[in-house]
Amino acid sequence: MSAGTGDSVSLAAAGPILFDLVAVIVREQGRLSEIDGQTGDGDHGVNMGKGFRMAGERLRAQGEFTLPQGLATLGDTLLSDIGGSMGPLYGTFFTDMAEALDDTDRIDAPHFAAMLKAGLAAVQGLGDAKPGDKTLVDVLVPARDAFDAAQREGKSFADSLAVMKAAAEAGLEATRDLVAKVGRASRLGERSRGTLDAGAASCTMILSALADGLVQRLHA
Amino acid sequence: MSAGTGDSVSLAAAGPILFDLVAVIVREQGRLSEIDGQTGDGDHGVNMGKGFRMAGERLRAQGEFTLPQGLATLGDTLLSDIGGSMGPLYGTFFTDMAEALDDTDRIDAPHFAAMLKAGLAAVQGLGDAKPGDKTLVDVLVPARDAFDAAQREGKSFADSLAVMKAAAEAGLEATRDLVAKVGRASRLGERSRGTLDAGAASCTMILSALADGLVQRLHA
Amino acid sequence: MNRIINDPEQVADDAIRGVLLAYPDILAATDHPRVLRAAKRRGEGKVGIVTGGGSGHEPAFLGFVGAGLCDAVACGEIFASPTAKSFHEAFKAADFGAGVACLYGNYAGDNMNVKMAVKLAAKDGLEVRTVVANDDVASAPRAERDKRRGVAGEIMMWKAAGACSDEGGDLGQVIAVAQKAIDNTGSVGIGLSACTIPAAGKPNFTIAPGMMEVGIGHHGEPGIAVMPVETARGMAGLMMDRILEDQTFASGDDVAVLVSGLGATPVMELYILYSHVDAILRERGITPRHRFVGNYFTSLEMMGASVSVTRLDGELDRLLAHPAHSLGLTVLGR
Amino acid sequence: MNRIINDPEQVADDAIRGVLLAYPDILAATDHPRVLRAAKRRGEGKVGIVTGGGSGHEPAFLGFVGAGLCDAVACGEIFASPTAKSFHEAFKAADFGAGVACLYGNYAGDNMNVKMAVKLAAKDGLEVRTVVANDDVASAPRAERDKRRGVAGEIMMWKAAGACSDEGGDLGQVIAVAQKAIDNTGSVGIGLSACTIPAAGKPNFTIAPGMMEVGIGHHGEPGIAVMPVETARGMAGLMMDRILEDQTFASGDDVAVLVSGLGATPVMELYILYSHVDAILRERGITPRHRFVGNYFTSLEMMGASVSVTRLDGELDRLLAHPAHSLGLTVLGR
Ligand SMILES: Nc1ncnc2c1ncn2[C@@H]1O[C@H](COP(=O)(O)OP(=O)(O)O)[C@@H](O)[C@H]1O
Ligand SMILES: Nc1ncnc2c1ncn2[C@@H]1O[C@H](COP(=O)(O)OP(=O)(O)O)[C@@H](O)[C@H]1O
Ligand SMILES: [Mg+2]
Ligand SMILES: [Mg+2]
Ligand SMILES: [Mg+2]
Ligand SMILES: [Mg+2]
Repeated sequence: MSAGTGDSVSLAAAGPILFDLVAVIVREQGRLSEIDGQTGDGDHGVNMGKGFRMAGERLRAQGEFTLPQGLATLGDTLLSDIGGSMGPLYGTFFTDMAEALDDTDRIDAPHFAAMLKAGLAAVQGLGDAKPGDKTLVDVLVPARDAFDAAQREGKSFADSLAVMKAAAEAGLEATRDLVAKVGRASRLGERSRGTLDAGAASCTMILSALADGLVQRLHA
Repeated sequence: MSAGTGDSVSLAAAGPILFDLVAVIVREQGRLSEIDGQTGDGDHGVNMGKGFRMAGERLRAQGEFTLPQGLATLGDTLLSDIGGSMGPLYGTFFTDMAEALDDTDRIDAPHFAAMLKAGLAAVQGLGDAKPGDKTLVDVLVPARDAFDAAQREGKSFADSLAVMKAAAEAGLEATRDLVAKVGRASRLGERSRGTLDAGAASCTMILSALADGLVQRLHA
Repeated sequence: MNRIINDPEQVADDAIRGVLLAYPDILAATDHPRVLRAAKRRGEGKVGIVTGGGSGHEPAFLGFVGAGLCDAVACGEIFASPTAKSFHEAFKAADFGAGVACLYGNYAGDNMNVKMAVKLAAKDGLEVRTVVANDDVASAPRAERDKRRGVAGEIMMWKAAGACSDEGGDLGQVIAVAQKAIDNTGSVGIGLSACTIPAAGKPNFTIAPGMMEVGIGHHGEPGIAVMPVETARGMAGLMMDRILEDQTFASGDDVAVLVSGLGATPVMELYILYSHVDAILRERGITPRHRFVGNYFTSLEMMGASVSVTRLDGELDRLLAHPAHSLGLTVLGR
Repeated sequence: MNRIINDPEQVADDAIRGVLLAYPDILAATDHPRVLRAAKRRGEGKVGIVTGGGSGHEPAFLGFVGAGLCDAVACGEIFASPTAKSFHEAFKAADFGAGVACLYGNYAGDNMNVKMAVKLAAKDGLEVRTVVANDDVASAPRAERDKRRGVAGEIMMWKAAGACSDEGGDLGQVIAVAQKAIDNTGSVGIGLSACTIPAAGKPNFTIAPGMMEVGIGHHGEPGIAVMPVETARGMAGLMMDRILEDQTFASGDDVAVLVSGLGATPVMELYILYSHVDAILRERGITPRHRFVGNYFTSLEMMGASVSVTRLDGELDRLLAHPAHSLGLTVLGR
């Protein structure tokens, strides 16, 4: 069977998408810290960059890996090497996304939906953030909702991914008007309004890279 | 016998001179700290003012006291209540001056000479400062030398005291050109040149007040 | 930056290397570079006590590992939670077959990493129960106690729990004692100057000269009031008002008091502060039976101090008096 | 001034009041307000150990009064020698009938006040012998050893002498041991920021940001070089070069090492510094057998650290391992 069938991608072929995730976070690390610096302690890029770079090295050493194997390595690296909030939040996010792909060797739209749902549940289960708290949940929730809606409307996997990407970006943009309720930025109260949320920004980059990687491979 | 005979003063009548010593130090305390601040740690006036004020209170409580009793109280107060260098140096200075008047109840020129000699010996015995080290020794040595010379030249007690006073003032003025060799000011090396020495200044005040007090009483 | 460091990114690791070289009789390395255990391993069947938190609070957290105190510690970057993996490894290092009590402070990162680590340990079949310290009465109103930060009062919790474990208490008893210790402890800090994380190179908050921040957190978290610097007496009054009004302390109570410098405050000033804390307590008929005054829980080179007061019952009193030996605290026993 | 004080003139007295309230099990008052003694009086026939010096160096000096250490201490104003009377009263408080060893640091004021106090004690028939610490190798060339200041190496002297007295040594033996300890000790400090005496209200020396002063004294006395801040490794190298070149340390030597913060330096940075000191010693075949890393001898809120190294013989090694308990130092024994 080929890598992409138009409505699914083999997990083996999707493994290298992990390098795209690493690349975008490492490349945008400065911008992420800058965003965090406006309301938090300015280290989001440093934390993410360090973790993703380490995961990249481990993945390169691994050589061959499927999408869930890669996500598990990334999650495990974040849990093992990144403290603070981001290590456990993104760590459990990626770990649980990997587990959602346990019973398959191809990823199709229902699997993607399940994966996204698992990741969001992990983040909320651990961090208790609700939509509107100005966190990465404000990207994940609209992204999931948009993907599910697109599916219900009968859109293709690729089109649903495009809709999700747009929703993630809109979700990120919407964090600008929110007042932070959790995390370090919450100390600022009203003063946290007017800037993007750093975790929401990194989450948007991750979802976009994931969507782009899958779309590319759907027709490969 | 009257208080002053022209060439001696009764020690009982000379007791109140102690209040003159206290008064001048307390009055000039700001200036002493200012001088110390130019090369040292700027606390000479504070140290001296505190000690002399406390001694003044003890003397007032004592009521009647002779010159050596008063000097002993002053010396004892400095030893008991003033730490650093000034407590022991001036403490032993006054204590040993008092002891030099042990065998008399009047002070004449030879007794004064003996008293000055004992005070100087105490300071040098404890602090090891030599003339030229930029300390109160640079006032005491010329003062003693001038008094002794005046006596050898047959000058009266009163005139010898006047000569001593002038020599003390000249000695103080001469500390301006010296480089400090002991005490805190010695850290500055060459930079200590050009300012008076604080201990020399307080010592000049003390010797002058003592001389003035005795001269007043010599013909009382 | 006038600091004694090499690579600013390596400060936490470099410090751990140094403390292991300096105190091999008290602390030992584990396979995980950010996890230390007590050098003298305790016997089988003892409940393991674990703590952990960001670096920069020395002697906390690693300074409270030792006889009668914690068995293992997870160390994070400066002012950042240790990883879930570190906590997990610390649990393993403190596993003597009777379960592990993880006693840490209420910060978002620590909560999440501990939660993940407890899950990981459960997969190995290791039972870990937690108590999260929330003694900083200035960090949230009493009605929102679960939002309060854990500060120097954690030391009371470690001390009591460590002693209970030493006495042979089981996991349930150790957890109950730790919870009781922290529930009966109130703390308040006053900040007098900011501090600088070496990797950042500049302070990420400020306290103006002549001003003080009452209720400041251990990482410079905003307090409840910024006001002109008070006398030591005035500071003690402000802090004790907050602590004493938060719980109903009554005349006749026995308490333990801990006055900790935040890093740069001269120890003699902590003694001055203590004299007023002591007076305020005694005026109200409260007796300080255990007194700790020194640098116990710092925030790098921040100036200021914190006061923690623990109301004692007979059990806490006995446990606090139990012998202990670590870098940060030695109790010889009565 | 962002400090925890009341009347700036009363800081020393206020601190003493506080420490007595906080640690009545370790320190006791005497009839003289500036003299403290160990709370547990030692038996008759023991040589008394006395020290003293200016305040602002806490835990020095009063923090080294206790079991196995000093018996009494005379406390001066901040950075100023105690009075002759204070030293005299401390001698009396430490008189158990076997004479008194007064072990202090080489500063003009202390020398003079001790000298006067020894005279006063002699009048009472109390024999007092003295050892003056001059371990600061940066404060004068070796040929002018008698001009060198006493710094944190004094702690080695107190520890050894206190143990010798505990073991039943007579006055001659205690003095000999104290002298041997200090003769075999070299110290160097590095200053990274100045400090402010409360009564003065502003620092009376300065260290520019980005600069460090190598060889600085405990009151900011000028060092031997002002240079850009080095790494921790570099600082250790500069300090150890000075210490090791001053006395001939040889491969195979055993030493005791004390790294003390000057007040405001985070303790984690002292651990980093120690790791390099340890490495430098071991490279030369020298073994650090006793290691003390913490805030032992401070200068108010000065930033920086000092390193002291003592070459050991069997006797010093045994005496340093002897149990001791005080605010500043507790040794449990081997
Ligand atoms: N409880 C939480 N749930 C979800 N996301 C959170 C939570 N707390 C914080 N975040 C996210 O973490 C981001 C900050 O991450 P980072 O700067 O790396 O960690 P820290 O806040 O510890 O410095 C925030 O922008 C926010 O999106
Ligand atoms: N060894 C000494 N012998 C004589 N006088 C000394 C000696 N050392 C210091 N002094 C005097 O002490 C004065 C400074 O006194 P003061 O400022 O009160 O003490 P400190 O130097 O401890 O601050 C100097 O100006 C000097 O005259
Ligand atoms: Mg952070
Ligand atoms: Mg951040
Ligand atoms: Mg002075
Ligand atoms: Mg002076």
